[in-house]
Amino acid sequence: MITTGFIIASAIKVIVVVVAVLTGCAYATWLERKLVGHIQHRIGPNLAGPFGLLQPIADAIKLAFKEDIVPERAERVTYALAPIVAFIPAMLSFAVIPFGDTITIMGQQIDMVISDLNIGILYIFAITSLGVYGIVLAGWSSGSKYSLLGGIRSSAQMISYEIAYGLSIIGVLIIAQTLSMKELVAQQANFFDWFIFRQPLGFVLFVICAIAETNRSPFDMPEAESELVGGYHTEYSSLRFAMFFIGEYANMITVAAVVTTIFLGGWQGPLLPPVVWFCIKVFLFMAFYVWIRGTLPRVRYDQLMNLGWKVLFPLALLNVVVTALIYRL
Amino acid sequence: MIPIGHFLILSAMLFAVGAAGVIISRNLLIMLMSIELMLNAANLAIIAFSRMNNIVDGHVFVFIVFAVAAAEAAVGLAIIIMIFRNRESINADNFSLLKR
Amino acid sequence: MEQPLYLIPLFPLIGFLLNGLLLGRLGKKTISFIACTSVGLSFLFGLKFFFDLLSLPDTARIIENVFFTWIPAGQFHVNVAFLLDPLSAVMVLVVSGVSFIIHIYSIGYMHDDAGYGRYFTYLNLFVFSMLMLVLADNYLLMFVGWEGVGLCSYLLIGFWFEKKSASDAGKKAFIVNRIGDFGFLLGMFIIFWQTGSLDFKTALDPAVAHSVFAVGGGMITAATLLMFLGATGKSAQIPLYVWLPDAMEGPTPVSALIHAATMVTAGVYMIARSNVLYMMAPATMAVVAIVGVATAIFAGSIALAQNDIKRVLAYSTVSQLGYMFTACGVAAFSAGIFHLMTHAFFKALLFLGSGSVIHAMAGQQDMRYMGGLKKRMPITFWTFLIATLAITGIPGLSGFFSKDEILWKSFSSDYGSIWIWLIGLITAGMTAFYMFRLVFLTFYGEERMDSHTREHLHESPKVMTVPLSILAVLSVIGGYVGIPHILGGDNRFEKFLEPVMKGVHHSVEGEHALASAAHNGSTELILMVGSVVLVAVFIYLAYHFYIKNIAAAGKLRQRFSGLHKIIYGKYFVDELYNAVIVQPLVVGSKFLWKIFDVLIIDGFINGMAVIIGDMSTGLRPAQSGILRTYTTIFLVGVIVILGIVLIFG
Amino acid sequence: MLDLIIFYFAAVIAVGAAVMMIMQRNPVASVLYLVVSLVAQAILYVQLNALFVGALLIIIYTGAILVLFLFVIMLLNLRGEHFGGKQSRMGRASKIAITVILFAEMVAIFKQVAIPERIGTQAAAVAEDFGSVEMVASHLFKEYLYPFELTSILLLVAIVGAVVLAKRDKTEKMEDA
Repeated sequence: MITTGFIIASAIKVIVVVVAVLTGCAYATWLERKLVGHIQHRIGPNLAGPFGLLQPIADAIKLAFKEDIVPERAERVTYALAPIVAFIPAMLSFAVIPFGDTITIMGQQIDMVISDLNIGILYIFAITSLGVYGIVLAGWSSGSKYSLLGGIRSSAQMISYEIAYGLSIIGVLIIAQTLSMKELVAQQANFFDWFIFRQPLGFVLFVICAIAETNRSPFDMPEAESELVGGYHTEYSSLRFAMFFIGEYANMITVAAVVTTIFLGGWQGPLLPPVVWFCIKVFLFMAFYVWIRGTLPRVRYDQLMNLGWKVLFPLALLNVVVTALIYRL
Repeated sequence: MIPIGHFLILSAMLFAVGAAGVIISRNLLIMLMSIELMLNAANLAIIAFSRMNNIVDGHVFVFIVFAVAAAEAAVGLAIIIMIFRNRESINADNFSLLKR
Repeated sequence: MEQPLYLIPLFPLIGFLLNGLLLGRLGKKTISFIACTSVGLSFLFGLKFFFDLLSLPDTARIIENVFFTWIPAGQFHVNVAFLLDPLSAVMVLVVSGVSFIIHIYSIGYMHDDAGYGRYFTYLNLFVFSMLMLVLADNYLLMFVGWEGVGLCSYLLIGFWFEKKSASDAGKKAFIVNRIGDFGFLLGMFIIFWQTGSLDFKTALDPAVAHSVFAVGGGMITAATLLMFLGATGKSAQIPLYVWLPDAMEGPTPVSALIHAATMVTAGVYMIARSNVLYMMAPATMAVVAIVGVATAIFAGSIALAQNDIKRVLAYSTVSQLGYMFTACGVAAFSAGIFHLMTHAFFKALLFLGSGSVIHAMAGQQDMRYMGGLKKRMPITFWTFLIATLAITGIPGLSGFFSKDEILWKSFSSDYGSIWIWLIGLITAGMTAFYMFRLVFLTFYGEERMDSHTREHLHESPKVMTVPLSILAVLSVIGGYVGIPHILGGDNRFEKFLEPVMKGVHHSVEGEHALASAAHNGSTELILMVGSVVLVAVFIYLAYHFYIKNIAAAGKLRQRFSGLHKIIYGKYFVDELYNAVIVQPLVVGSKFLWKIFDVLIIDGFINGMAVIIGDMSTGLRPAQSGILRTYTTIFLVGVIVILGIVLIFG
Repeated sequence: MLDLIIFYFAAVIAVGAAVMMIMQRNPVASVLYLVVSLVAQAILYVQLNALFVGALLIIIYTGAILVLFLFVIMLLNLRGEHFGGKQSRMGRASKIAITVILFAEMVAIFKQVAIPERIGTQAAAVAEDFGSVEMVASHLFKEYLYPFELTSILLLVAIVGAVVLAKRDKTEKMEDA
């Protein structure tokens, strides 16, 4: 069952994915700064390398050399643990995302997915639900009121949005009858079979909730700079801060990948190789993320909660009911 | 292959640890967590038996235990909030209103 | 023959439900329309079934209507079923007819009362219960009606419950009746125990009765005596008559309907119904006759000295009921029923007339403040006079025939005796005296009321006087259904009831009875003339004392002041009951309270409390209030249970 | 073999984290240890072919219930409340003894109740889809529909109860203000 080839292939896949995601994170920051700059009629980073392409590396070096400050009133162990806890779940989610079709190398059938769990989507939800711990613990252990407020906001926000988040893809599941990511992609072979067309409301809800889950503008309550200084990572500096930073972008990439897989046909596409299609879609969704950040103002905390419980949650339920009625009756 | 007995003994162990938490800890929150732990120990035993007898009903049972645990946690935490508001403490030993 | 007899009580029930459930939501007109129409329909259906009954041959005059099985418990089987035979037909007509008239009258009488809707609700419930009572085909269903009328009586006596005397009177009536009901119930039990059935058809079948009871045996005597106790309660006989005079606290039409015409006759009806059993218990018959005649003279004598117009009539009622029981006691059941019927007419009329007077006098009931009303209220006066003549037994009016028949039967029957006859005769004289005293004090002489009331005096409205007139007509002609043979009639009433009186042997041999009547014809005539003369004498005496020579009455009162005091004080029976029954109870209760309750029971309880308190003090440290201690103990308990399971399981 | 290694690994983490959980002063650390213990247990669930329930364990417990605990801890700002004097050593020892006895009894009960010849061995192979979402769901919505619906009522009641309990009275609020 478990062959050497399988182990080697898996290890290679893991390494490739980790490296790719980390690089992706780095260049996501570049992408964001560049795009936001253009949205705001600025140029954005342009000094480090061509088009400022080396800017992420410069940032990384700068962060690495900063002094690592631990506040006096912090709970040291937790304080140290929090960035890691925030970072790891983001990476773990990639385990079930298929980024390409099955290929054959040296007589080995290799799935372009680290692990094709038959409960893939549940796995993703389980892992993302752990993501909140990083923020909450960071907020709590810093011993600062701004951090604490960020942590409290985060825990409430993420628990609240997780419900609509989960419900919004139930419609897809009702149609697809599977929880396996691979299966989902397979069912979107035709362009018009993409679930974005079959579940438009579900897609909108999912995207909104995903933005909230990743604490991105306009739902970046836990770290709202103008109110909470820096929210849960106010007290963090140096590499610990970098981990939060990478964690956030890794989360964004995860979400983009999940959206791509569930709604946008995954790696399916004409002419180009599947992996390229996958990257293009993820890239476009990341650009969409940045676009939203550049466009929408941050909502107030109570508005956020109202939106989550009184609009998104009922709509998600409605979506489930309507889908069930249409497809299963 | 793992004998089912291993799981059962592990479950008993977790349950005993949870019980110890309830009787030893003075912190209401930890007591509540210990109760959650005991529930999960029971869940593990149920899952193990379910596997042993090749019937999936145990999973349903565990599902319902989850719901009960969630309800219990919600109400328990609300009670703790209430107690803390009134007494500024969550030390279980502080709440005796009875004469010694 | 099957007929939908349930139609008779159905309408009052509907009226009761309508008025009761919509209480306070209907206008007065609607209420009275519902109430009167329902009773009127009852009467019409009663009439229809009565004629159906008449169309049947003499021996088969029974209409039945089995509704459903009420209690099927082993051998105990009771139907809700109705039975219309000549006896109940008479009762149905009297009840529904008189009720209807009184309902109409009440529209006028109760017009300004706040409890208008409640009044008619109760009244309809009463009519329903009473019809159940008389139509029932078994003792249990009859008992239901019996209790129902008791309840209504209680409700209506205490109708003006804000008045303490009224609510007290209601309670008194209820409690006294309860004593009687207890007897009735026990009697019923004995009957069921012995005959195995409560159905009239079975239990009152002479063949069955003779097969299970010995004539004059202890069991039948006990049963009949107990049932007679029930009758004394309901029909206000010695010793349970005390509630009826107090019942006058209710509205006057209620007194007329319930406490004169219908409900109080339930006892008589019940005994007449059970004649088969009573005829088998000669001792009981003697008791019935003696109690009846004693009540008659006793109540009559009290009535002589009362000043309250309704109270006089109340004692008169008790006295007349005594007559009916006397008739039953001497085995002249049909005579009793006959008197019941005529009495219903004229006593209802008397009460309604007095009501009319009270109405005009703005609530004044004391005759000493009346007088001279003859000119003021002519219709009331004339109808009242007719009723008075009827009750005193003036020949040609209804009371004459019925009363005379009772007197004659008490003289001539095998069960009667000359003494009973004599007392009855004296009572008749007393009746004449106090009734005319009433008439003279109220309607003749000078007007003794105050000026305000005098200006207020008026004849009652039509809605009250028309019922009076109807009853007056009935009082006159009511007796003609039972003209005795001696006066050329053929006593059709008695013949009509004959099929029901299965226990009366001489009616079985009807020819013989006729012959014996003819044989004693001259005696009967002499007695009849004698009683008429006596009555005339007493009327003259009343005239003498209360019109011609008013001072003489006062002098007489002075001379026999002791006697007067006793009579005026109603022989102090209420006080006697109070002293003999109520006071010992109170003293005994006080003793039990002070000694038994406080010392022994409370001491025991307090002692227990002290012991438990001490024990608790010892155990209290276990209840530390510390959560962890509790959970630890709980866990130890779990361990013990698991250990037991492991060791013994 | 690999299975057994994973089992022991997960079991040790589960029990160890549980023990650490009850030993902590700091409730936040307790919560974290419980999270670790539960994740380890989820691995054990997977080993028992209970994939769906295992995922639920993570989603419901770590994703919601324990976050709620953390949320409450933060809301109350409990920062290592000092619980006064130490407990007597005898008391603690006796309590530990009680739990040990409990454990021993439970093991004995399992040995008695579970069929001995089966308890020592791996259970027979089960169907491919044993414990899958579809299988559990079909049981849940067919055989156990009423208990399932009752759970929803239970949760509703719990929500209402929690809201009522935790909500400040209006009068209380005015005093605060």
